[in-house]
Amino acid sequence: MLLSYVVSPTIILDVALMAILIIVAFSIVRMRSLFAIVMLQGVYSLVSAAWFVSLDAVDVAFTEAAVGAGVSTVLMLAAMLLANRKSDPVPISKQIAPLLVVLIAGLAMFYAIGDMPAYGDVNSPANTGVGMDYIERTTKEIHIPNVVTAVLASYRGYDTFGEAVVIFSAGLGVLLLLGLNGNAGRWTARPTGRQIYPPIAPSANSRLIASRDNIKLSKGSIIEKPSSVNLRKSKNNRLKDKGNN
Amino acid sequence: MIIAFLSAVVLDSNLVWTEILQICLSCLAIASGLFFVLAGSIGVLRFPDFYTRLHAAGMTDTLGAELILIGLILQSGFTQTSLKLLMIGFFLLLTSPTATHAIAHSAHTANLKPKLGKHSFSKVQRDRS
Amino acid sequence: MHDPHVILKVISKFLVPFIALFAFYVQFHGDFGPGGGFQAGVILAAAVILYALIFGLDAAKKAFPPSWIRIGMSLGVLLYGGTGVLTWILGGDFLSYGVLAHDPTHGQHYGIIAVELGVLCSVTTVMIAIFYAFGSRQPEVNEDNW
Amino acid sequence: MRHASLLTLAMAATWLMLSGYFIGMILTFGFISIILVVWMTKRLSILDNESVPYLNILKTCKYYIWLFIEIVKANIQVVKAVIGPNAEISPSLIKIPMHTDIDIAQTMFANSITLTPGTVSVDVQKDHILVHALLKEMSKPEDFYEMHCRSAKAVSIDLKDN
Repeated sequence: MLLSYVVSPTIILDVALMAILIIVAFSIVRMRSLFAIVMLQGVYSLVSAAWFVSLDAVDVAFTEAAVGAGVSTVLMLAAMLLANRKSDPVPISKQIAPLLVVLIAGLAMFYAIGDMPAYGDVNSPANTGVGMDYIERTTKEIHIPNVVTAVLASYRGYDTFGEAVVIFSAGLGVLLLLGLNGNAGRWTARPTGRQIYPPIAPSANSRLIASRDNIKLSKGSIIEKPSSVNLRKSKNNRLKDKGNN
Repeated sequence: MIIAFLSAVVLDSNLVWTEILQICLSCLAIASGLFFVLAGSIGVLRFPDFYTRLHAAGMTDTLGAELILIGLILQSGFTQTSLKLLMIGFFLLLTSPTATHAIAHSAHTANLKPKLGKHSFSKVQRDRS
Repeated sequence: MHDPHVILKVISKFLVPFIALFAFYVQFHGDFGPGGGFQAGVILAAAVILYALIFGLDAAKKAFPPSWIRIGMSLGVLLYGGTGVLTWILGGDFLSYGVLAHDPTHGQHYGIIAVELGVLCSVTTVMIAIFYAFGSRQPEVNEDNW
Repeated sequence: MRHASLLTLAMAATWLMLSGYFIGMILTFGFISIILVVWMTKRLSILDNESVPYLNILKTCKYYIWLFIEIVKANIQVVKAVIGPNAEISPSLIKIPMHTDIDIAQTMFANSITLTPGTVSVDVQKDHILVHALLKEMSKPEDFYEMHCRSAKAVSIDLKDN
């Protein structure tokens, strides 16, 4: 009985996927290159989407695959272009406090495992409480096959409204900080050590660039600080980057 | 998979021969697809530089994934699911070479020089050690 | 000058309509299978973002100008909240869709569709907005470098 | 207009294939979404011969069947190179001449080269493709001429004589 439970193919698949998740998580923590971290986060999302599928949570898996592996990777890449490509190593003295927090939280979770119902327990809250009620009433009241949609949009309509508002306010926050056209406020960024000045940042305002023909901006050129020393230095940096790649 | 195959063919005695053929063919397709995926992963580990590894990774994309999809199509028979799987296969044929090309192209424009000339793996391993 | 990104352009031109159609399929089949406003919105935004990545941000902004994005963001939430207010006016509780039609099950149906449309609108535009906001900021990568 | 109607047809076929529900409500939604997709394509100004290559669909299918056999053949070679007992590779960069300057034919050809294992198209230029080949015996430019002809025929484009 126990043996058949242990070697059932789904359990093997679950354990394998969890192992991959843990390995990816550790390599994300140990990476220093931000580009690789963004890519690994995409991998993490995709693997966890596969894991959700094997847990029969298809809706969650779909969301994870679309949001986590799809769009958020692109958004992270777009955000990464504004920052340095490599993170600085953190000194060990600064790592102790986070380690303590993580250890305590992990121990608390292990302590809480004792109160968890067994996997697939009939008497667990998920199988006796309001969930069963929804499953029974959806067929009678709403007549749609997918209970998840019924719960999301109708029974838990307030929550989903809150989620929509959260997404709206997230967008609003980004717009307030950055602006849709990238020309809100004075702004400087240092991607790989180069500095870009707001009024002539390449895509900040194309009309402005067009009016400054005497500076001769070719499309997509990066504006350097006008001192020659700095210019040469950044050129060297770029060459070095190429060599490293 | 072998267990599933055996249990499907041997235990279920009232199968029509077309169904047996269907199961056999789909198992064969999936197994060979898995073989190509495995060969591709070994290639990624063994090959010496970026471009050659790209070849190995591309192999898992094309033939490995396509054969697995063909196996799944055979298994589901003539249904809507197999139509959807066919669409996935078609889009895979379009997108995976595009992605491979994009990666190779960006490596080329970033001045990554490929290793040319002959390579035998024994020599590569000796170099590493 | 020959365009070095011929393949990317041709393939993405071919794929964008399919991605958008798949997004709508996910949206309208949320009642029958996995899917719904959130996923559909993200996929629809992915179609626009793919276009912007290949053809440049300016082309995407010309097709879907930022002012539309700004309107769409608030329109989505407004549609969701408006459904709730409508049920109020018709004599029900906030977001109890049963009053939207004579038959309460039909009312539930209409309500769910309206609400999911609101979510689709809001999620799509917010994703595009975030991409526009970050993308406009980036120092443009040299044409030959990607 | 021709492009829009072709795209509408293709989208309708895709919708029916995906959906499989023939209820009035879903079909109405499908109609609305197809119109939205066509409008969006028009709006993004990508509604041209390349996004709507559906007139040659039979030829293209035939070509892909031929290509699949080629892929299988090449794959066996590459697998031998990967896990053979005395595995040896000889990577090389070659230029393959191209006799067309129409985007879709170039794409078709370059993608076919990439799909065939052992060769990856690295850079597409005006009159040639730079190809990275894994094995020496795969890297003869004249071997690719047949693939070039067939891929051009699959999208109904004649090659320039050279």
